[in-house]
Amino acid sequence: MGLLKRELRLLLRSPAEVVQSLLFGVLVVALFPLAITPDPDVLRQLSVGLIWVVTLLTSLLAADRSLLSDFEDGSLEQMVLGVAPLWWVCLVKSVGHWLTALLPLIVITPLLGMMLAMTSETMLWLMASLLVGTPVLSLFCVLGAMMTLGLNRGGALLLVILMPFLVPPLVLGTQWAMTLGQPFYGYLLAGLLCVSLMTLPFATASVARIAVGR
Amino acid sequence: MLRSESLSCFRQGRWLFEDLDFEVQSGEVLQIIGDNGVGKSTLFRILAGLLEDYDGKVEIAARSCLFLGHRYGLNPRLTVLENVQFLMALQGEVPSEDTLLTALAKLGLLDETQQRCGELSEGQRKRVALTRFLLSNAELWLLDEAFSALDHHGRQTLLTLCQSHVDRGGGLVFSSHQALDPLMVDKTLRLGPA
Amino acid sequence: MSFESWGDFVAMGGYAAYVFGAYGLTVAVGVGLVAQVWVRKRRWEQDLRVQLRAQEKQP
Amino acid sequence: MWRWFHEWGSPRYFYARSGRLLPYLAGLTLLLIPTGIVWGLLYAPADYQQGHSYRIMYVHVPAAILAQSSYAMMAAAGMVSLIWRLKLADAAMQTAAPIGAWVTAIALITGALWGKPMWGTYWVWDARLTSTLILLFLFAGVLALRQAAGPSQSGGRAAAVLAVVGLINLPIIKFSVDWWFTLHQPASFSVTEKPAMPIEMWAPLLAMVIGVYGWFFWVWLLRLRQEIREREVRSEWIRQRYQNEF
Repeated sequence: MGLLKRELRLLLRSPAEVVQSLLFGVLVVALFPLAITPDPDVLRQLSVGLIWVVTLLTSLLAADRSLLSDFEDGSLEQMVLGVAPLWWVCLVKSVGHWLTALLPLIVITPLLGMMLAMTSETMLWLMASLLVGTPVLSLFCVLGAMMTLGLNRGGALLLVILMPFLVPPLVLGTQWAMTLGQPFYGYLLAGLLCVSLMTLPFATASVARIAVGR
Repeated sequence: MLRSESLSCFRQGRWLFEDLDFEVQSGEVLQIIGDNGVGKSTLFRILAGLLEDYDGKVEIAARSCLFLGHRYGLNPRLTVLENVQFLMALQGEVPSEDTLLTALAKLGLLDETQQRCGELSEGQRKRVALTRFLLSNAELWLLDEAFSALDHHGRQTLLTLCQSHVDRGGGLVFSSHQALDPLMVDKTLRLGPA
Repeated sequence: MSFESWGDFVAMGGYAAYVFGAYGLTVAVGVGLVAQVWVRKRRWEQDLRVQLRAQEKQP
Repeated sequence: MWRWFHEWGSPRYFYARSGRLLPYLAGLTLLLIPTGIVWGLLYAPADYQQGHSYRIMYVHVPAAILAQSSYAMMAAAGMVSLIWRLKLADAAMQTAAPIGAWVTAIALITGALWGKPMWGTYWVWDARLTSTLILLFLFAGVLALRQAAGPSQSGGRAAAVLAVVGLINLPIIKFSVDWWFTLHQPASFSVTEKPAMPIEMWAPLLAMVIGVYGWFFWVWLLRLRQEIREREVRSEWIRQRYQNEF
């Protein structure tokens, strides 16, 4: 519990990080109309995919932020040596990642949707798909960040490692939103979330032991 | 309490150390000395259970074990009090605020309790990291380079701290560049070329 | 033989570039991976030989 | 059973025993693959629809099958190295990764070369192509992580976790991509429904499939033995082996 409190406290102490991921999202979305076309019909068609991709990139961008600071100041070592189960530590790290990088972006999705001329119905489903799908992104991002912790060129490596794992949530999430909530995709996405929640913290924990040895 | 058998570590294409056999019993102090880069820190990380790439055996028969390495585990954005509270919680102990403040006072940190750890000097941060040694009742202490970066007063405090820990029957392993205060040392392990 | 002549075979019904490209690439990689291990082994053996020789020279 | 496992897990025993397998694997490979190639290129009848371009199948299909199973084998080795901490399994995983990546790349490229005359384009975002591409990325991830983590055994364990998580994720990727594809494309594009092949057509394919498996195990074993030699260079048995030779 202390872990969660610390994570939240750190989150409140660093509004800059939240602002950074928000800014990134808004700016990238603003670039698309400029790059493709201002035509609202085209933008509407692309909007769900674009916002999902931007969310995914934001998630990657913030993947190793909090872990890296814990690794460098030695907190991670103490967490590995501590009495709290390591999978719980990793789960809390994923929650922290989701709260700092992804939740703010989900909150401003209506704004992004307006920029891309989305209909309000699609927007609701998009937000639902982001809410269910992005925790999966966070879980995988923390796993990848843990794997590359302390390695040279960790950033590029992180991208290569994570890309295949981010495809299923992306595909299922966008399909769910674009079919306006066809339950089939919703169930799959929720199932994916459950499976990831139950397995990935353990995988991350096993890698954490290796990471502190570097 | 702590025993190693033919402990060897091969890193970056060379043997850091080979076939170390040592033992620390309850109430004993083991000093590890050696120059920079002879593998003192690596040895400590192996003993603490942070490194798994080694040959040989390490047996720890202590109820709990505290480790202080080069990285103190203090988040620069949290205050001194919050950091100590968190580190104690990681050891499964929740001391009252009163106890915490008394401990911090002993280490001369009473004025800094509400400061962020990022704003402190190296020596101050080391003292913050040592606070948990004062508060915890772990049986085995592993102190890597604990005496460096401390002023005279800090050193004395740490020495008395160690002494009382040993008197209570705890085990202690510490390292330094040169031999230090031979008074309380029971055994010495010299690493690197003799 | 499902071709009338060697010329027919080389032309591959107009798909020569694709078919021979695919086969050529596959064979190249197949042979290349074996060759790579072989080269690596030879180099390593030479290194080791020098090392062992040097050890013998030592009193 | 346990003793058997233990014996084969020791690099020395494995090295001594596995050497005997090499000639058989090499023989199988060198017999079946040339046979398959000549048969497939020269003797198999032309397809009534695709003409001679279908002959790419004889390299593409074996590569595609091998790509999948080589990932499974690599991940299995990773799992063994995670559970029993066998150095040999770590070496096996590390050596299987580049071979598997090359095989996947070949499957993709030959697929593209087949696609051009068939569909008029090198690449379509077809479910199979997409999932094979993702498989290549998975291989690339394992390879890159293994390289970056250095030669230590714990570095191998991080890559092993990645390989195992990837193995669990593989069906999920395949499934989600399949559904994504059916939503986007009319089924007329599909190559999944193949007309029944006459025996003259599938016999060379069978030879090739068995041949590439032989090739894979051959190269894998060659690489693994070299890896063992390099890792164990400090140990006595390998030096003695070579002291007598030089």
